[in-house]
Amino acid sequence: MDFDLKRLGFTLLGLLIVLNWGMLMSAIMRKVGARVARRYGIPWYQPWIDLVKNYALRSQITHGIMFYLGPVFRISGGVGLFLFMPMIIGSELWMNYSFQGDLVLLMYFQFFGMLGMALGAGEGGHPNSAIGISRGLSQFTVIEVPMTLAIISLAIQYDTLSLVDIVKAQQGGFQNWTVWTNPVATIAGMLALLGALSHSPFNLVKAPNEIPIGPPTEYHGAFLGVLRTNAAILHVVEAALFMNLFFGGATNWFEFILKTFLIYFWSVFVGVVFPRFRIEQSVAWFLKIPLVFGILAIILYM
Amino acid sequence: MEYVALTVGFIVIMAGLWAIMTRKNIIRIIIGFSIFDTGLHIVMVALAYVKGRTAPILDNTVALDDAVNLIVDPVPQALVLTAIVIGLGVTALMLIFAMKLHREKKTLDIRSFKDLKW
Amino acid sequence: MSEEKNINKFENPDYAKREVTGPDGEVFIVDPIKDYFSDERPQVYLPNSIPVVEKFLNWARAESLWVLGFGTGCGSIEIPPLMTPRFDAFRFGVQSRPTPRQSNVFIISGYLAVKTLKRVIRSYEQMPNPKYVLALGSCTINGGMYFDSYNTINRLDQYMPVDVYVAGCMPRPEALLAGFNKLKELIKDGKGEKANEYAENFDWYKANQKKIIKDWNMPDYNW
Amino acid sequence: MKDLITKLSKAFELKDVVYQRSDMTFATANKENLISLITHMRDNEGFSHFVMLTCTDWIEDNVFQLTYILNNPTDKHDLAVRCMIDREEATMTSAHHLWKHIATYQRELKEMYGIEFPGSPRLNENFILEGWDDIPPMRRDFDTKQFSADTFFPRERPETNDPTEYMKKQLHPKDWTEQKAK
Amino acid sequence: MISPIHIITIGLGGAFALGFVSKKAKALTTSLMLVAIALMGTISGSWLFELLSGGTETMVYTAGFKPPYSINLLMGLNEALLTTMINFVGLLGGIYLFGNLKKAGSHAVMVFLVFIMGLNVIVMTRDAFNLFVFMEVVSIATAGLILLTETGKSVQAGFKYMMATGIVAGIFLLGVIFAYYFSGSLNIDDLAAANITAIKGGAVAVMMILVALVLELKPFPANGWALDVYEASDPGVAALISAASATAFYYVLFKVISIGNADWYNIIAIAGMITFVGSNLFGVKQDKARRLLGYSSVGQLGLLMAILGLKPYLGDKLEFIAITILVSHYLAKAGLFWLAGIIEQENIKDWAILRRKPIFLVLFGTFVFALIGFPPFPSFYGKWELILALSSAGQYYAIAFILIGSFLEGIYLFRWLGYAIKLDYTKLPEIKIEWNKVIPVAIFGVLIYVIGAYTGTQMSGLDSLCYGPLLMIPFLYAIDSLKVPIKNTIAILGVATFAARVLPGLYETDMLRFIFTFIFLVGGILTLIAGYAYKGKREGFYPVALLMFVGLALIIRASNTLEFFYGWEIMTAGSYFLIIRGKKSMPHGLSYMLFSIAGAYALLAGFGLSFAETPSIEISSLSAITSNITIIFSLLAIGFMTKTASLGLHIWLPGAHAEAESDVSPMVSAILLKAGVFGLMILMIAMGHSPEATNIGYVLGWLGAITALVGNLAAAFQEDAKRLLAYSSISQLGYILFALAMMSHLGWMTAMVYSINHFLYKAILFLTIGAVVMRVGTHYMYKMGGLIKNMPMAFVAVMIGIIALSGVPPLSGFAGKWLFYNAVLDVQWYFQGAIVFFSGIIAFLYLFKLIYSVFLGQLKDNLRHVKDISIWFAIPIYTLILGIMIFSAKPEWVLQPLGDMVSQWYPNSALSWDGGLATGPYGYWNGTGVMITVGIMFMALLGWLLLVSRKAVKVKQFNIVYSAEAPQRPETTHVSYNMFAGYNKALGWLVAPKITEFWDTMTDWVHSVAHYGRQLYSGNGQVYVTYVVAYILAIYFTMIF
Repeated sequence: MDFDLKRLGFTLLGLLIVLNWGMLMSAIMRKVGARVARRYGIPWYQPWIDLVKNYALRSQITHGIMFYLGPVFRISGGVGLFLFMPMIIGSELWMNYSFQGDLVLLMYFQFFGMLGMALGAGEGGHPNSAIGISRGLSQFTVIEVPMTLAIISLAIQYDTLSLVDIVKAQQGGFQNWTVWTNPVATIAGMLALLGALSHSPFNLVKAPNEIPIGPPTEYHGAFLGVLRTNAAILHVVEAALFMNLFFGGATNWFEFILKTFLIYFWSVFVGVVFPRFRIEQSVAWFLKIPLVFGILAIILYM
Repeated sequence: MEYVALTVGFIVIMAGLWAIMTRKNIIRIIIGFSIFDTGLHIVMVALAYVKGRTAPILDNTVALDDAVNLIVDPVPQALVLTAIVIGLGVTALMLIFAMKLHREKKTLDIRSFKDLKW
Repeated sequence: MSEEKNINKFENPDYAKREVTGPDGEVFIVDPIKDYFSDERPQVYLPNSIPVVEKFLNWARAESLWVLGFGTGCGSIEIPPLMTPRFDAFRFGVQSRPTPRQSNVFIISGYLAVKTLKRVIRSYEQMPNPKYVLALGSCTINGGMYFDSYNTINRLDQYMPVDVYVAGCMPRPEALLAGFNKLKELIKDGKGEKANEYAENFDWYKANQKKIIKDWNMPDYNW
Repeated sequence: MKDLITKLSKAFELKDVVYQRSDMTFATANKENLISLITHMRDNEGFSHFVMLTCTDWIEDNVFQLTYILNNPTDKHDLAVRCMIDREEATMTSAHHLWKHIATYQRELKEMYGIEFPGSPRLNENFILEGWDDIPPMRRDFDTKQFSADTFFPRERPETNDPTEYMKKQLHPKDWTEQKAK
Repeated sequence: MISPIHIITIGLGGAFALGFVSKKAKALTTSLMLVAIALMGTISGSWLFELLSGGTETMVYTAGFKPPYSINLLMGLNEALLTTMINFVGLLGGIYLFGNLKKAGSHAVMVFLVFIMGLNVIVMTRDAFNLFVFMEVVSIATAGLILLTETGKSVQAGFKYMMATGIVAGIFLLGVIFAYYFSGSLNIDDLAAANITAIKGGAVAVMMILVALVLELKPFPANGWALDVYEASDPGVAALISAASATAFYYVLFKVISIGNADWYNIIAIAGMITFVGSNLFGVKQDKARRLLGYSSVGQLGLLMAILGLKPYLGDKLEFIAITILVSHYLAKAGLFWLAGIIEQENIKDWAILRRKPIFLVLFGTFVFALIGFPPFPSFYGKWELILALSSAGQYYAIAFILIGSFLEGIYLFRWLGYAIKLDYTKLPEIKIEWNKVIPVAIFGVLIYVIGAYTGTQMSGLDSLCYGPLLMIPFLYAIDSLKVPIKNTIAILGVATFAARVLPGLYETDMLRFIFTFIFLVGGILTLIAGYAYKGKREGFYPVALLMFVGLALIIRASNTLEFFYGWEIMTAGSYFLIIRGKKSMPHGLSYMLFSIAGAYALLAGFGLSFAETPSIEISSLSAITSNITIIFSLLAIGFMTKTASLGLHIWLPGAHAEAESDVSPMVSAILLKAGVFGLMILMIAMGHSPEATNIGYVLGWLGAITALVGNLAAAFQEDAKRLLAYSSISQLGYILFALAMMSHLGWMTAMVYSINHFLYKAILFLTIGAVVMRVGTHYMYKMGGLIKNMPMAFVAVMIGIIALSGVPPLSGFAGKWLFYNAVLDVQWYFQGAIVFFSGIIAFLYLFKLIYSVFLGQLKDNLRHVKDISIWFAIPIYTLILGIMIFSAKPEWVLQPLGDMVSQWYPNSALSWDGGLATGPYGYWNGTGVMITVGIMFMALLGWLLLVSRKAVKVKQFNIVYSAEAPQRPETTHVSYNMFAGYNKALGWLVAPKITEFWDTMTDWVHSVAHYGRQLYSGNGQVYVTYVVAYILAIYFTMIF
């Protein structure tokens, strides 16, 4: 029990770090975007202000019980992903609860949040929410194909599905990172990441000018605050997943922050260059180039 | 010579069959059947014929104790009688059918009775 | 011909009471206005009782102004430049949101036809408390050049509380930025309580609104 | 074109023919002949395109002038047919069966001038105004300023200035006083 | 004993005597005739009794001399049986025709009596010429009887009949006379002994005799005249011709064939098979009821002929097979013709009239199933023995022909049955009930069951349990007029009693059977509970539902392939009736039945082949097979895969499941499909270890993967909620097939977990959606919406169901996914695995659509007042949810025993347990831990959100931001129709209904062939004669070469 409390404490601390890093990261990304456009951009603390503002709104409405449960599912998905993800390699306590499940659990836990969000947004009764979700789900199905193939390739390579073991196998110098030992799978995975983080050209879920921000159309105030909290956590955790899979994990928080930032930056970088796809284009794209890399990754290691 | 009757019988059978299969008038078809039957009867009798023997009628010309060797085989002849009777019955019945068919469509052309098909 | 029938101009047929047969044969009346819309009145939400907290929250509200992207009149053309490098309203925590649920600031950008007013009221009421109105241009102040038009309102503050007026026809983006800063000051001073004012004087505002919007066809308060 | 007008004048009793431009002709028909005239123009004279229908309120003569503008795309010629109808009993035969989009013009005229077009589709539905219950706003006997004053809580207007003068006074007070003195 | 000669004396004497009775006393005449037939029947019956109880057969010499000098009659067991049958059907047929005969007068009565007497003689006589005479007598009498109802058509048919039989008789006579010429005797036994085929001309004589007899049995294509007779004559007469004449003539061929040599068996077998296939093929296109029966009769005779021709391969089984099939045909066909006479409807679509008197429908169904050869009817056993014997003899072509012919027969018979069950009958007239017509049908209907049961007792290897539970069915029919609650209670008690008898102890002895019994029986009880929600009587539901459950239970309990097949067919029959009960189920019921029959025949062939390999029908002996494994394994797998609806064989499923009633859908989806899974497992346990099976397994794996993908993709594009779930079932069964095909420890664990899970969540989903459909009255999701407000119970159930189905942790579906990954990596099926995984994600599309379109979004006007789902549905649903929750919280409770069980066949390689922590070869997973972690986290976050948004105002459905407008109507604000349009654009081509098109094309071909083929029967009597002659010539030339 004593041990458990300690672990819980460290996990919550890690969550706090990840949350704040996530917010800072999104601010930096926006700042970068602004500087590219020769603007001054938002203050670096803007995400926190927005979060406080959202929680501080006085009046709120609810459409029903699922309207509550939706954001809770969503943030549970993000936090759960964090809980089952090893953060810092070499530290037993920063491994969170990754001893309870392997990579398969992580992959399926992503759906937990999605499903909840879909239900909550559905309860709102707004047509745009449903359209956004249908787009999101459609795109998600195909994102997962190259992702799965990459993970299978890694599982063959390292002969395990345990994320901890995969990371441990990459220790001892950057030449051991998967990105060098299995570049094809890395390409497939990193292309899938573009979709998973839904930046342009794959941002058709929220598609601000088409279906005003899609699923969260009806969300506001504290509900929106919860969703934004989740977004901050989720982006870091997703990046951390890819870091663990392909870039040798992190042995300290500095390495963690640097690597997650660069991985996240990759999707932002692509996003500022390309315009948005339509849904059928996006689906077809994922089933072309990333799929080929995914298949190649398996064939090479079969 | 002994095969003349047989040959004739088969020719008659064939003639009957030809009539049955090619004539379109129902009465002619029935006549074809009669001819066919007749041919059959001829064949039957012809088969029973043994050269040099006489009809299987036990009268003065045939000695009773040697009859087995003097007369031809009597069984087919008996059969022929039966067959003739049956043939008669069949022909009669067919004629009745022909009559009823004519009553129905005022024609005896076999091709016009095709209500039942497929 | 059904077209010949004299339709009541003020009633939306889709919101008229209708008789409906349920799947089990039960016949009942559906009154859309009552059944499909909440009929609760707006509430007054008191500020946080601890002054320091409220001050902090007001600061956060002031620094995070989310603008509803709803252009009501010609002034809406002045809003997009705000986000360009030249004016860069992001510096001040100003962002645009596509849905009233997530917005705090409503920019009434110019003249308001009666018809538009109806939509504006609906959107305004859908915004969460606290909410602020920034009225743009002389049309919202006294009708401007449309003062004698039969379908353009003269004074916005008769229909909804206005926090800041930005005068001009049209005011340039700089003026708008000044308006934002003025609004920030107001909020930080704890004077951004116009949403509560609206709730307190709800009947007066409603009477004014209903005076000119003849085909009301919506609940008294749009949540 | 003149030949055509001459020919039509007899049959349809056209008056006040004005050859406005080389490709545009105005003429006035009476209410009874108008529909048969434009039907004839459409079917026989090649005026296959209906440009617009509009109305003018001649309150002094107590009439509404309806103007039907037709276009002949082959000859590139417009014909505008005027028709005077009584203001008090503002009713006109509907022409929506000739061109579908006439119904929309007629809805507009009904809303803005109160002219009836019996049989025109969706005539009584809202067109632009929502919930208008006063006299139609485009009629000249409708006092829009008074209406605005009664309805829209007008703000008391401060005294107005000529902008040129005012700016001169503000920017160059000396010059302005000199000028004023003159 | 009374000498059999008296049958003739009574017949002839009676006919003469009737002439003396006053012509006016028509009723008396007819009654006397019936008395005479009854007397004849008594004599033959007493002989049958005598011979069965050990008496000796007797030979009657008519003139006192021995042959060849006189005619002799034999009364042996066969003769006694057949004459009894003939006299019996004669008596009942006479009763049936009482009215017609009375009207027609004493001549007709005499003809009738002579007809029956003639048939008796034909059976008994051992003299070839006597045979000829009585064949002519019967022929003339038949022609006379055809005239009993004198219509234009019957006269034409009669004349064609006369023409054809005239030629045939002539040929026969010619043959007889030549045979006599060569052998010197007319006695059949003497002829056989004389071996005249050895003589050059003798062979022709034999040819003529046999070909004439074959022609009397109406071989295809020289049988147009027979079809006309069946169609045009009075149904009572047609019944006699089909039942009595055919029986007699078949026996004639049976006894005369001994004069031919061995070649003749082949010729007759081939002629029979061609007839069987050909006439059943042409029957497919037929829509006139009696002509259709004619096709069927001719087909059945062909089958019998083929059986006779296959005598050299059948050995001592011949008589059993021939008699069972003959008896089935005799009873069923007479019954069907009589029914046709009672209801007087020519078009088979008008047979819906049967529903005016449901007992007729029951009889009709009985006869149809008996004809096809379903248990417990005699023909089932006949076909079983036939296939077994044939495959032992290596006659694979014969098996193929017979099964194809049977299948073709199934097409039209079940289409017909479907019409009768489903089409509208309200516009049809009332049925005129004449008791003298009903009683014979009823007697035959009962007899067919009695004889079937009796035949069953004669079979070795059939446990008495196999027909014991079937007694429940008639009992339930008897109480069919009671209200639902009573019958439902009885049905549940019945299943529960059976479960209580079977389940205890099974867990320890046989885990696999325990699991499936549990799914079948406990699932059955749960779905039956939902039946309480129905009001009224629900006629006909309970017997068929129980029939299916009995069948399922029998499959589980089967220790040999006969029992298994028996249960399989019972289950098929029951489920067919269950499925066809749905409102628009007629075509789906038919396609289900046809795929089932085809699958069953594949099984039959497979079992037959396996029997040939190891002369044993024990299921355990399947593993002893060493050769032909590929073909046997494939046949059996295909048979089972029709039930699991694998891709290509799936097209029956969506319609059948979607249109079925609310509580039937879960029965057929969650429960019935598992029968196929069970079959596959049995098969793989027995035969899966051979290398050939492993190769097939590889193919099956790909098939399963593609099935999963296509099923899920198709489900995403459905608008009908139940159809969506049906496609989902297809894909889930695809997973199971995939997992089974891996044939490894982890693969089978996965399959078992999927089976259990699929049972749980698909039952939940189908029950809930079914209950919702009952409330809202539509299947279409876009007509629902926002029901969460009215139906919170249903919503929670569906939500848990979809979370479990999608495999999202922490619910039990994840157990399957986790095992699946490890299994895939273990057997290195990476690409197949990726496809399955992809399809698993596609599941989210349709699951979201399901829950969103039905429960979220906008509530419609007309659904504002609907109530929550019936409590009777909620009870089983929540029981199942409890099951899911337990499984999720403590997966090791289920998985560990499963692992032990699977280790019997596939040793555990790497999966180990440490409390709740499972460690596989690749990964690890702690179900309980995850559940607790997620639970605590979820509750904490929910608490936080509730705290910060405690003041939220509850608003109504139109209080949404709508671009500053307000929604106008719920219908226009609800996004549901064609929800995944973009996805459809991108990937819709994958689910273009190619397979449905393929089967449609096949169907079209069959119909086109039937359409053009049957134009052979031009209707011209002369053409028919030409066919007869051509047939003779063809056989003749075959003989020469």
